[in-house]
Amino acid sequence: MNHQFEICLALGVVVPLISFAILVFFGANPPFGKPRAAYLAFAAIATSCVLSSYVLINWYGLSVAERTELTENAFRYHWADFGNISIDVGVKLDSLTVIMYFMVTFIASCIHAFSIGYMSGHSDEVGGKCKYHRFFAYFGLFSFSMLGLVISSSLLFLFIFWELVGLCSYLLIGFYFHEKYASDAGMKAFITNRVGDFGFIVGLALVVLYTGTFDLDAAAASFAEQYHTGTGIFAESISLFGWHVSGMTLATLMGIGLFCGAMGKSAQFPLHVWLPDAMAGPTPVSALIHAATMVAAGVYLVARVFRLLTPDAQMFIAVIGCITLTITALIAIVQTDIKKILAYSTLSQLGYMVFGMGVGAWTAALFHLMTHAFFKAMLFLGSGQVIEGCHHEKNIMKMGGLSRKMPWTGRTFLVGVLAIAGFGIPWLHIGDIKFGLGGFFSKDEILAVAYERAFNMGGDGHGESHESGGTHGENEDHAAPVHGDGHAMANVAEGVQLASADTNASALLAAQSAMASSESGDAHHAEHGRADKMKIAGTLPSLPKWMFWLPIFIAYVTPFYMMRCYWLTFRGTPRDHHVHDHAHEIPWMWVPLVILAVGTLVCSYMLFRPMIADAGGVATHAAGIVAIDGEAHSWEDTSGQVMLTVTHGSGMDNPHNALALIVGFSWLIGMGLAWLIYRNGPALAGRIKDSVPGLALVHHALEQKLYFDHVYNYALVGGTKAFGKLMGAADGVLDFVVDAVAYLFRGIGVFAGRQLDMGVEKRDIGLVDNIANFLAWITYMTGTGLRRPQNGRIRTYVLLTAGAAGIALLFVLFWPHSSDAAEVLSATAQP
Amino acid sequence: MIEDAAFYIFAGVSLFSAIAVVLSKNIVRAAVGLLGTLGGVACLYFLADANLLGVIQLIVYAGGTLILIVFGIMLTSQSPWVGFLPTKVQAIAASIVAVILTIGIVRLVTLVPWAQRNPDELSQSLTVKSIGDALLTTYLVPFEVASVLLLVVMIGAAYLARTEK
Amino acid sequence: MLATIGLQHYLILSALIFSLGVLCMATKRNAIGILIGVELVLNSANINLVGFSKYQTGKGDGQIFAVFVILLAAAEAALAIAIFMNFYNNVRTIDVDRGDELRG
Amino acid sequence: MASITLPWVERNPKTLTSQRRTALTLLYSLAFLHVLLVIASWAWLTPLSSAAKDLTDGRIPLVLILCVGSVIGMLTFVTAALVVTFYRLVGRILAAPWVAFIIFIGAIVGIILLAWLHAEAFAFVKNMAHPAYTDVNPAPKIFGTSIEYEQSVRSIYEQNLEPYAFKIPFVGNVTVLAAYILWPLQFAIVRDLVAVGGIIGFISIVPGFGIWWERKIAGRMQSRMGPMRAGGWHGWAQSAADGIKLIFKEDYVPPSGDGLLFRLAPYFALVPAICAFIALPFAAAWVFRDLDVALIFILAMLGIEVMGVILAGWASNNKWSVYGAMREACQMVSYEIPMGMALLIPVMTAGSLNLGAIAEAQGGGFWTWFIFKNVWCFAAFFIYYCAALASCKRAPFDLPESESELVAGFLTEYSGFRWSLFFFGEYAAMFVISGLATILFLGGWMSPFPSEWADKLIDPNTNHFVATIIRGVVAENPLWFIAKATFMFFLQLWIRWTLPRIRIDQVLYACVQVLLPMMMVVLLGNTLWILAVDHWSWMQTTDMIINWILAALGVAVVIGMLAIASYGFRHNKALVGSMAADQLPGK
Repeated sequence: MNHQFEICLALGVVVPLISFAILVFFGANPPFGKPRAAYLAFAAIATSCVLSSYVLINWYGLSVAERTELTENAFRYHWADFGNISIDVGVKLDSLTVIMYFMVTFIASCIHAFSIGYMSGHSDEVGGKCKYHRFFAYFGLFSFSMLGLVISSSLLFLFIFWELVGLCSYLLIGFYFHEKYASDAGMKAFITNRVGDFGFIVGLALVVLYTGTFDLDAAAASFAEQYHTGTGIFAESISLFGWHVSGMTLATLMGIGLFCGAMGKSAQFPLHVWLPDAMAGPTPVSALIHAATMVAAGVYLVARVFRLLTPDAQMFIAVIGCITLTITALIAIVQTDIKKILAYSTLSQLGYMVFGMGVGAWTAALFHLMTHAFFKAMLFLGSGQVIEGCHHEKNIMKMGGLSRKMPWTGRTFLVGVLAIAGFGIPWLHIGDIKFGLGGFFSKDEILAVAYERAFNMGGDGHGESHESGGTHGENEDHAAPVHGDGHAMANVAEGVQLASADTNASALLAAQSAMASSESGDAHHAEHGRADKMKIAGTLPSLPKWMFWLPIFIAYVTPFYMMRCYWLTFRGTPRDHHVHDHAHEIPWMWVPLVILAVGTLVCSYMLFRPMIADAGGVATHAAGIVAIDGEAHSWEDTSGQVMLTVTHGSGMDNPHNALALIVGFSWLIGMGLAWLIYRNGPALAGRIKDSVPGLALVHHALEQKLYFDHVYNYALVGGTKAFGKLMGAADGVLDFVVDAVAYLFRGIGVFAGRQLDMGVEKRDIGLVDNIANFLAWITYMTGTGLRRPQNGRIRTYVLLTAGAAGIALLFVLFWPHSSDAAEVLSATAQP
Repeated sequence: MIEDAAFYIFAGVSLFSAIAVVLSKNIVRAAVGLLGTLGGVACLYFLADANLLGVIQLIVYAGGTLILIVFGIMLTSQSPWVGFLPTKVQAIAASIVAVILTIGIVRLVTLVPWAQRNPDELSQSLTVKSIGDALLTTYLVPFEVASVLLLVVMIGAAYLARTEK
Repeated sequence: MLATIGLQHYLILSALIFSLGVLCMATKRNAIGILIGVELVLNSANINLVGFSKYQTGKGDGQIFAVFVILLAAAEAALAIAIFMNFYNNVRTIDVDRGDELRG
Repeated sequence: MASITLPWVERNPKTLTSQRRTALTLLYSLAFLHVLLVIASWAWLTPLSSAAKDLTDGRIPLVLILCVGSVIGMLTFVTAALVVTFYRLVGRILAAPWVAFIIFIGAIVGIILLAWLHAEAFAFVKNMAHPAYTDVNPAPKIFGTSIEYEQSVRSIYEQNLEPYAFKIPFVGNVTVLAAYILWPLQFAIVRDLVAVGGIIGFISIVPGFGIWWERKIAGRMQSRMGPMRAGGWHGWAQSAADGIKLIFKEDYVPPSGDGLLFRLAPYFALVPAICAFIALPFAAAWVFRDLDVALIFILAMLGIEVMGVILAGWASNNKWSVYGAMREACQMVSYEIPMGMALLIPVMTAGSLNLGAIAEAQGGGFWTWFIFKNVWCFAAFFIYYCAALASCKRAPFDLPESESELVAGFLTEYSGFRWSLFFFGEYAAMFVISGLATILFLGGWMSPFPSEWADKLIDPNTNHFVATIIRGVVAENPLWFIAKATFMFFLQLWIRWTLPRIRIDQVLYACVQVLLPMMMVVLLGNTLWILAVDHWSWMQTTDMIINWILAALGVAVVIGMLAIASYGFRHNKALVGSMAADQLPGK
């Protein structure tokens, strides 16, 4: 087997590691030193990028069948056995890997190039630590771990790289570790991620426990088998202290556990608090790690383990995504720090992706991941340019009118804003080329799926396809030509193992053939009617309505706050002349921006679209154009019915016309509103806030980030402290009672003794006094005796423990029935 | 026969040293007693065909840990021969507990008819190779975990023992 | 009674050393003395492991576990000594009875 | 040179003469008694000894004691009587100026004889050992291997071994006598005791010789003569004289110290060093116990040795002693790590933990020695040697006893016999680390020539003795091991008098920040190198080329050293600061 792709990908992973190793040990001194260290790092990642381009081009030069074959025979090396579990080192080679890999290397290359300029202003020496080379060394390590994460075929290695990525994030957030806020932010990110990783480990442990393998494909196959036989993890119900969670199996918990990891890394709702603080790192770090690649790793993870998610787990994911995208977008409206705005918008977009994963829009979510990576990296680099140009001024209230000073930055930023706002015109197209930018397609596709799930579930077409399952053999013959497609998909996201395990396979295949025959679809224009055939509706729980309307609402909010950010920064009149006068565009730093802008445009125009669709396995290349949103997810409910999620035709029918009507012009409305309000600076907004009753309150709440940090601080930190205090107090009370009893009786005794002594002849003292004293002594000794065992001395505790154990042992052994104990023991004593 | 005698000799050395550990008032002497116990037990390991374990006991325990302990004693002692003695009550209580424990465990051990291997097989000793193989196959996870633990301990100990700034 | 050496001999020796270790832990006021007692106890456990390994399983597992015990004991001693250093730096003595600030 | 004077002879000739006369009478009468015993027993036992075919025959010990024992006793007494009679002559002989020449010639002859004896005995033991050599669990052992001793001796007895079958007139069959003499060795405990005796004897020789040698080297390096008086030739008896002096010195125990530990400490320093010899092979099967963990065992023993030093320092209750002890503790604990890691390199290269296997993997000529194997092994050798120097507290790492700062470190309060025990331990440990270096890196007991040459040189018709000697010289011999180890020992002395002592912080820096990282790189490098050589054929070529380059380097260094030495030897009068002897009056 020719493993040229695997070798290229693995080489691309190793090269940044080598650059890291060189830089971290020798980077500070000649021959590397200040500029050359960066060149080395850039050369390394550029090498990876070239390799990945080679793989990308050649991969898509192959036919689907060839790709399938390559995926199945991808490189695996048997590394070790842990008991019964064998660990393979291998490369997961499929379309998703190839595209994701290319995306990471491409964006990382641009950001490396940008960083050369960005970091050149940084002094070499801060506190005796040379920082310049350290930055690029960490970048190398990050690239290594991120790429390793992407190509890992085994969950174990995925987890290892996952943690390495987290480590890099920590190191880079805390890059200015001499500043307290930066090191605090790094710590916060790290700890928050640990919370998520705890869930990840639980999920991982469940996977290994019940499937006995770390390998993604093998685990999915085993999982499908367990599902069909209703054994293993599906036979385990969740119970907590005897309380059973009805209707949920352990499989759901496993899915949620795995998703917890993604929650940490992709900063989803309860754990989202670290990402805005992570902006303490240098801006290229924010661009690379906290916008484009690392935070997307969570979504990538969900995509990878999609086959292990039950409908309940998916619903959980969708809810979390929905909450995240809503609250963070709202918070973004009121932020004044340019990087914070972008951070919250990132959170919101990540929420969209996770939401998409949750509702089953597998392809759309990944498509959104790709487009978002490009424009968000570009936006961050633009903000970095602004910050650097304005001498580390981050407050957009002090900016304005910068587009004259830094024209390229302004232009590319605008492209980014348009892309994230979902700029595009529904229904307008020239031939197959539609008019719109990245977010327009990707976000709307997620919404389209949500729409299907919210309104159109119910299964017309379900019966038909299920019946077709009856004529199994016939259908299989018929479906044979497209089987390859299905297979490619199976290896990436969904289980053919699962589908082909029973007659439902034919249903799936029917769906695929239907899709395969569908040509030229697009998000908002297509022939009607086809979609009906594609709808292999199932009985997935339909989505609550609010989970459709909230993202729609946020689709209006997003353009608003992005426009606000753009206008206050680049347009209008300068509000702080000091900042404005000194602002300048650093030469050549805009080149990566332009490259990324071009990338945004290109990927908006569907370059990645077919590729991801292919990763989903439901695209065809016969016509050269692909437009079907084929979520590659099939699931089956407990009754064994097909629960293939909606595989709708992306707005080819009426509902999607409606959707286009609902959100198609959200960018225009949102941005227009923002323009109206912020046209002349923030003053009008302030007035509106003051004049509308209640708005100030909301504003304040949003400014305080909806009090998440406060709540965490109060509940977790304070709670722990309070618990400690409570324990201390309880201890004090006990001690007090014991002491008080002792002293009370002693006092009584002494007092009594004295009273009796008074005026009594000496000979009485012996008797009376002694009695009294004896009483007092007894009580005193009782008190101190009670006190003594808890004297905090380790030796006493040792003594008590050992003594108790010994006495227990004697009791067991010398009791009349000790022979029974001996029998039991001798039974266990056999080898 | 000689092996039996050797067992009693080594066991006696270990026990005698252990008693010396308990009875000595001077902590350095206790450490020397521990050295005796470790050496005696290592010899027992050799006797029980556990050569590698015996050597590890000597190199890690006697050669490393014990020296660390003596080092710790030297760094933390204020005047040379001050021993902190327990009160008589404590000593008596501890002795009683120890006697109880001893009686209990010895009784337990003698009560159980321990299954033993065929005496012919007893002389088959394990080579270092087989233990090494087992460590890298069956016990790979504990092995790796142990290495991680050692790393953590190394960092932790260095952090704890560093001089305060 | 004690004709040929068997498993019981190892176990009894182990029991004796264990008790002595506990006694050492309970009577030494010097923190390092307590550590020495712990080492004795761990050694007694190792004797058991080796005894069982030789007389029952015949495989290397007992020895391997004993290796891990030794390793952990070394790690524990290193940490303990580091803690005692800190203790000494704070309290200026190594007498554990003096470290009773948290006493109830 | 002044002749040796024995003061107690000169002081009071009269009494001494009478004493001598008494002694002579006693000795001669004893010798005469033994002569009678010999004659009587020989007459009685000759028929009996030829009858005793069975080695378990109870009469054999009788023969041994009566016949062999009385001959030995007679010779001893006669020799003693002759010495007493001609004591002046003996003294003169010892002190004569030409004694150096005789000793020199004698040493050469002696070494050759010794080589022959060793080779003979070595071959003998190894042949016997052969069938059991690979046995997993051998029975009672001599020199570490299972030997069917009775059978071997019986085979000698039954004259199955042709070369041993020759007779001496009036004495009888030599092999029978040999069998009688070797009779006690059939008992395992006797063999062990003999081996232990041999080890202890060797350990007593090492410091005796080493201290004298060290002082001579020190003298030469400082352009003086070193000890010249005790004994005759170049003060050869200096160590013995020192030993006698030390035994008679006051045994001082500091009253404020911990007396018990003070008395105990020297043994903690000495006994582990002796124990290390248990597992140190002098040649294949020439080891007391052939442990599979010998390497780690020796390392462990070297580690425990520190305990003695620490206790000595602590028990002395002396500031300088405690400083010395603490230095030793941290130095030893640190240097054990790079040392142990360096020892892994040859283990990895040979693929075996067995010292014998490691040494025999280097039998193809000096270029197959592991020091020349590849760059990593080359580096590992030097790292090992540095770390070993430090763990042996030899200069330049002799911080624990640095006399210029700490009086004498942990030795400050010691005197007399206890003091000398520390030196016994130290010199024994020095030999152990030299031996370990020899086995692991310098081919052990293999000669610098490929061992196949021996087979080519010996054709089947070669005389047995000649063949044995050839094999001993060309292939393998314990003497090769001793020679190499002695050279490494010499290097330590050389380094001590060449390099200045470094500071304690430099010592620790050198370990933790230099040797340890270097060693880690070497370890990784060697691993990858071995892997690469296994997998790629072009790496094998590279490996070979590097091997040859390193071997050539080694040869060049040795030749260079010899050239410099010979230059110095020839021109020593022209060199700056020539020998003090040349400046003596009368020259």
